Amino acid sequence: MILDLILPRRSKYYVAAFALLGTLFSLAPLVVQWVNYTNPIYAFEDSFVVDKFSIIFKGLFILITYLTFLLSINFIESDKYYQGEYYYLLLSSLLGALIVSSSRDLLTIFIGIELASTPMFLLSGWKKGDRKSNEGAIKFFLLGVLSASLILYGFSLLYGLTGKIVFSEISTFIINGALQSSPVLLLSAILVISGIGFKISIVPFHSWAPDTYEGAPLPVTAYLSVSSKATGFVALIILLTKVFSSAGESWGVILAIIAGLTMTLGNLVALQQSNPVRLLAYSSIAQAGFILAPLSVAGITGNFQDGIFASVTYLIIYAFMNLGAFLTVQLFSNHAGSTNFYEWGGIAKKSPITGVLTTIFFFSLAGIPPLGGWFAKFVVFRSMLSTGEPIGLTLGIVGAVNAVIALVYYARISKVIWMDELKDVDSETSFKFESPLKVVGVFTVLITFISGIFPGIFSYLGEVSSIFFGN
Amino acid sequence: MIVQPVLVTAAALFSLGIYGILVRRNAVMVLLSIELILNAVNINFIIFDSMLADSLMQGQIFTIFIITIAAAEVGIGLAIVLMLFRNRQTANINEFDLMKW
Amino acid sequence: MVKFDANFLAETELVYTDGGILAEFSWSLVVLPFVAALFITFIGKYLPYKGAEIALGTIALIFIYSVSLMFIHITEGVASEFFVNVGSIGQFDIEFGWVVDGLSIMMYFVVGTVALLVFIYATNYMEGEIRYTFFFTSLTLFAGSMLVLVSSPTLIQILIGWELVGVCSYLLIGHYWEKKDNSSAAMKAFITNKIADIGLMIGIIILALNTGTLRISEILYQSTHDYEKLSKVAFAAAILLFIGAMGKSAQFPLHVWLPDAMAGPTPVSALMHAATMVTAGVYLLARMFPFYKSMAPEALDIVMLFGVITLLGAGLIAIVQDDLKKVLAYSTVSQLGYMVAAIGSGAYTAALFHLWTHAFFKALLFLGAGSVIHAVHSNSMLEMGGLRKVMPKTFTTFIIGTVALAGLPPFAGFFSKDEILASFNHEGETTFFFIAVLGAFITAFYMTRAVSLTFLGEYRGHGHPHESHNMMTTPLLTLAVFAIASGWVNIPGVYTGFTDWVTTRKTKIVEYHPESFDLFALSSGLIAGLLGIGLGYYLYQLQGSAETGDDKIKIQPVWTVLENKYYLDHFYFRFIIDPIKINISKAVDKFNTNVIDRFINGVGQIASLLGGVVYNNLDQNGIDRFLNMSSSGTDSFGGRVKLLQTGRTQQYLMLFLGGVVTISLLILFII
Amino acid sequence: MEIYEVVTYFTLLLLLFSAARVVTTSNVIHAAISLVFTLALTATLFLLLSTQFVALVLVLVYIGAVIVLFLFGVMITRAPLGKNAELDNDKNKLIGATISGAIFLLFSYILINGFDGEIVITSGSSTELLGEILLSRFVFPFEIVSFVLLAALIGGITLARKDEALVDEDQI
Repeated sequence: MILDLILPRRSKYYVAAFALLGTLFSLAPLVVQWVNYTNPIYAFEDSFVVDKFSIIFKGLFILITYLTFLLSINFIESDKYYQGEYYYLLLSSLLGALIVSSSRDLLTIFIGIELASTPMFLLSGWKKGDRKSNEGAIKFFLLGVLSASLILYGFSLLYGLTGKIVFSEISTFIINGALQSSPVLLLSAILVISGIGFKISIVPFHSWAPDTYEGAPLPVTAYLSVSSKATGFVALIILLTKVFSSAGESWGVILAIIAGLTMTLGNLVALQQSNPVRLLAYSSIAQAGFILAPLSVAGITGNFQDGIFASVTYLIIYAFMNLGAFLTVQLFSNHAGSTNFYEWGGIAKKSPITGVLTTIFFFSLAGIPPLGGWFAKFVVFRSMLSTGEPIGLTLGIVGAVNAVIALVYYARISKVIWMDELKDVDSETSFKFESPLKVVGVFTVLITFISGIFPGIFSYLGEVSSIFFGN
Repeated sequence: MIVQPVLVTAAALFSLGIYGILVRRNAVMVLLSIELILNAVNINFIIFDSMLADSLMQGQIFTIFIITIAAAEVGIGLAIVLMLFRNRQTANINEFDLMKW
Repeated sequence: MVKFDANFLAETELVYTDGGILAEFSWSLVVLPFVAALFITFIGKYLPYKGAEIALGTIALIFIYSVSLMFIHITEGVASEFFVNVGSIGQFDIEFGWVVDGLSIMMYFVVGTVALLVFIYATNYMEGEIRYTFFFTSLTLFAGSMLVLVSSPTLIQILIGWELVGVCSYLLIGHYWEKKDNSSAAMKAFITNKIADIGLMIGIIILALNTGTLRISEILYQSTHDYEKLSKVAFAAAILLFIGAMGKSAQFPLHVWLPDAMAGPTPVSALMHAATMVTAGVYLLARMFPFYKSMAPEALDIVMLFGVITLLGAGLIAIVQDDLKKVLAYSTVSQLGYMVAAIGSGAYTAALFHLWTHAFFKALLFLGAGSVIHAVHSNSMLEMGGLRKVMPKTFTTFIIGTVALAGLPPFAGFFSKDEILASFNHEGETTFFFIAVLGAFITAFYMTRAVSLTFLGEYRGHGHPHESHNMMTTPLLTLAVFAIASGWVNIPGVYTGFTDWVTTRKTKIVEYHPESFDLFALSSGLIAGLLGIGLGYYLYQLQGSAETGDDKIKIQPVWTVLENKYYLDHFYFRFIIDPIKINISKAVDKFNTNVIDRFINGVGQIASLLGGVVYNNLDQNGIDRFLNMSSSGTDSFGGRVKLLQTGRTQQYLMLFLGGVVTISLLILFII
Repeated sequence: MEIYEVVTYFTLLLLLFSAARVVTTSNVIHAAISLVFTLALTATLFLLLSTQFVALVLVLVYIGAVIVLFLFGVMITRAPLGKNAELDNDKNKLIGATISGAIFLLFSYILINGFDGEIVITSGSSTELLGEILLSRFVFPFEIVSFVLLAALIGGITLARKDEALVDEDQI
């Protein structure tokens, strides 16, 4: 059972190929777990659990890390960075993410979050000579430590209130003691939301994201915006539903406001960006708002199953399409040597395949069918509107406006790469599209399409989230 | 004795730490302030542990973990500061504003 | 206004055949174009005709298939639907599928026919243009997306088709993307449509949530059986769906994208404005018609209002356009207004009938315009004239199209427009009836103007125009036949096959249908049309030649009007206080011959003036500026918001902690 | 228990005072030394609450290692020693004070209203029991923490290492 957690340790051998293999192999126990799955298995007095929810997310994390490795190979080799350390840190972060998805007590989840984020502080500064990278790292680090201490303070209040640290016991205690509206509980919920809000970069805890994304090495940025964010969301989902579920009405409203703000601010600022990485950073802030929205509505109505389903579906689809978007941005910026995408005019003609990929991923992010992002948006809108609550409806309208705003900048970038005039036509530099990157491209495109055309594969998630909330 | 005074002291420590990270210019000083915050959390956990007379001693265990992780964070923080300092000859965090907007 | 008529639906326990194997395999209609597009993309470039042959073959197959479907539909009557389950979210099954009934078969036929002819035309028209192969890929995809839309038995598939059509139109409008205008036009179309799409999406979700299904037939069944839950949200859902339809069918105020969309190649305009894309909105309203009729009759009133505004407003604008394609574009908007208004008035068949005839003659007019543009290498009518001599085939067919659009018997437009007028009259919508008649007058007027400027008089352009290639004229001639004959399938009292076709659905739609011609409507429509043509002919032809008799000054009235327009553009609209007065007095000064002359000229001036006012203030300036302003507004707001991002770590920390404090205060003391 | 309470309150006061010194003094070294005092007082407090092991860990890890690390960091970054007015960002002082004041008021309001328990002093050594629990019930997090430390170690060394080959050309 814990095999999948132990496997990444092999990376101590510091070999990229081995890391890749190790990551892939670690999928095997997951498959076995999935096939043999009957009931959730608990360990360490209910503080660690293997259920379908955690298996799905473990699969997602492992896949993302695998793809990030593929993205990294060329990057690491080309710059002669510390390969072994790099892979070790990424794997540690993966291990943290895996622990988060299974943990069911305060201590384990905290250590999981820390293990997931600590290596990222280091990795974001991995371009040692680059001052932007350094700067991104210090910002990320300071805010990260602050957020960790907020989470801790929140946990300490929870512990003080209930004397328990296992989620199920805490929530039973809260319900038995009728502590739902206790200010202490609410304060601890706020602190925890703020702390995790940093990881998922929601307004107003988002400010590190664009700077760090811009500074960090691109594969790390991709990992940050996908896996790290997903880890944060998993932690948030677990904590909100397992611990704070009874105080849902209070945090629901706040989260709804935050979600609306996050979408709007992310999109509006993204309109202004000329650096594709910063654009993606703001866009991923806006997307976080979309992921958060169903969760907040679920908090208000108490229909967690629906909300979690929508959030999780969006999260998974988002993970792959965003990874793909980073892939294409990496390709183009390597080629163009410029971080201003307005200077990328007509670059798609150099490599039409990459151009098509870019268009696919950005359109998918904008929510155009039959790409996956469309289905994700559909599910989210459905869950926002299904309640009939005024907040859900308002959020739906805000989301609708934002979907249109977002289209402007997503379409702009694909317009620029295809339709604007080709700069320095005679430059002979050939377009590099290494094969590991091709694997990433193919994989993410496939998922983007499949999830859009056969959204049925996500119906399992509905079942899963119901099981998740049932126990 | 009652718990409130200790809790309030912890909260004061927390706030002082926050004041520190907002006001201090030197990155190392900011790290010091963060230690204050973490210390406040530690006091909280221990005081709750005592208050509840927790037979599992979960508060104490939590504290031990926090201390461990805080040590790790300090190491990382100093490494990053060192790196920054090497590249820019300053540890003043307000001068780190290459990236904005 | 619209009375609720409980008997407009007749429950039928599928008295129709299920269409047999032909219907069962109709999915191929949808799948074929996508497969073909793949082939064109990957192997098209290596084929002798660069992929055009695959596109043509595919569309020909679709055409044949739709003809055979039409055939068995006419003989047996088909109404069936098929579903493929691809998964579920919550309690909803997500199903794709295909529906084969009168409405969809009619649409298959229209799309198949028009697309086939446009494709044939395009092979020649686009010859030697850049991205020839890619053009056919997107054109095939465009037709395919439209088929996805019209074949859809579930709302979710409609949504997918809807967005796909939008994406393809983006590709096609921006085809000559090297010009900045074109790519911005494409963006404009894309974004305007997206705004509407979101409305549609929310409407669909509301419907689905309150009916528990995404199947259209289920929703329609529930809406005619007075489901309590549905009736509460029916109005909102109906309006949201209509917002979606407004975007695609270019209804005021979301019509702004359509005239700009003229930037695309002409075959695209023809396809887009005749058979695909713009008909999608009308199709959606027709598909959901029982729902509107029984659940949200108030929404129908709104639909009708917008339709009428659109038909009049766009018609007026068409008068002052110098760009031949823009005249046609605004005319399309205006005709779509007719269709939407007809649906709004409850005249289901009439709307679809107009869609049907309009598809043929508008495609004809666009292709004709394309032929002209191809010959003179300019869009502007000022650089045309006298083309009847050099382009006889184009001229003849264009005239046929014009007359069909103006609504003279026995051409197609006459019957369909008459049916719309008749149903307005029947419903007692007197005001709207007269507006529609006025619209018919305007239609005839601007089309006559266009014909005069383009084909009559003397050639004013450069170069040497010549008749187009047979590959281009053959589709014109074929469409001309349709433009004449397509109206004959629904002549009150003689043959009403069309009504049977489109009302044959899973729940048969029974509605008012005139047994014989409504003489009042007929005569007013006809008179309006004749008057319009007469006035146009008088102003643009007779007067010019009568006064001078000189070839060079034959175009004098044209210049006069245009001069006035120029004047209006640059002067009047800045000092809009008394434009009408000055303009009329100027007109009087110029034409002080006799009273009738003065009167006629006055009417002409006022009409074009009004058109100019609407065009310059409402359409181009008002709405455009609003759109631009809102986008620049968001831009500047975004610009200000981004200043939060100062790059200073401590300010980030402050923001962070400030956020925590604010949230805590909010949650603990306010909520 | 009179003496006990007096001692505790006195510790708390001292704690507050030295913590305030940490963030207000204009001397880098003084700040670090004040932090040592703060931590030592915290350890005293823990001892008073009879959680000896935690107090021990605090003293060993923090005062023994972390503070040395800090001083090391101060030296290496050549932070201006001695009195230095430049240490604070004066523009931020007001906002900083407002925010931290607000947080303090908010927290203490909630804490005072939320908790009114008595401190229970469990007499006798609990260290043995603590170790037992740590290695049975909490063995999993215990293992995982080693990964965090290892990651910090590896990453820290990598980043802090001087590496000429990797230095960018464009830096001043």
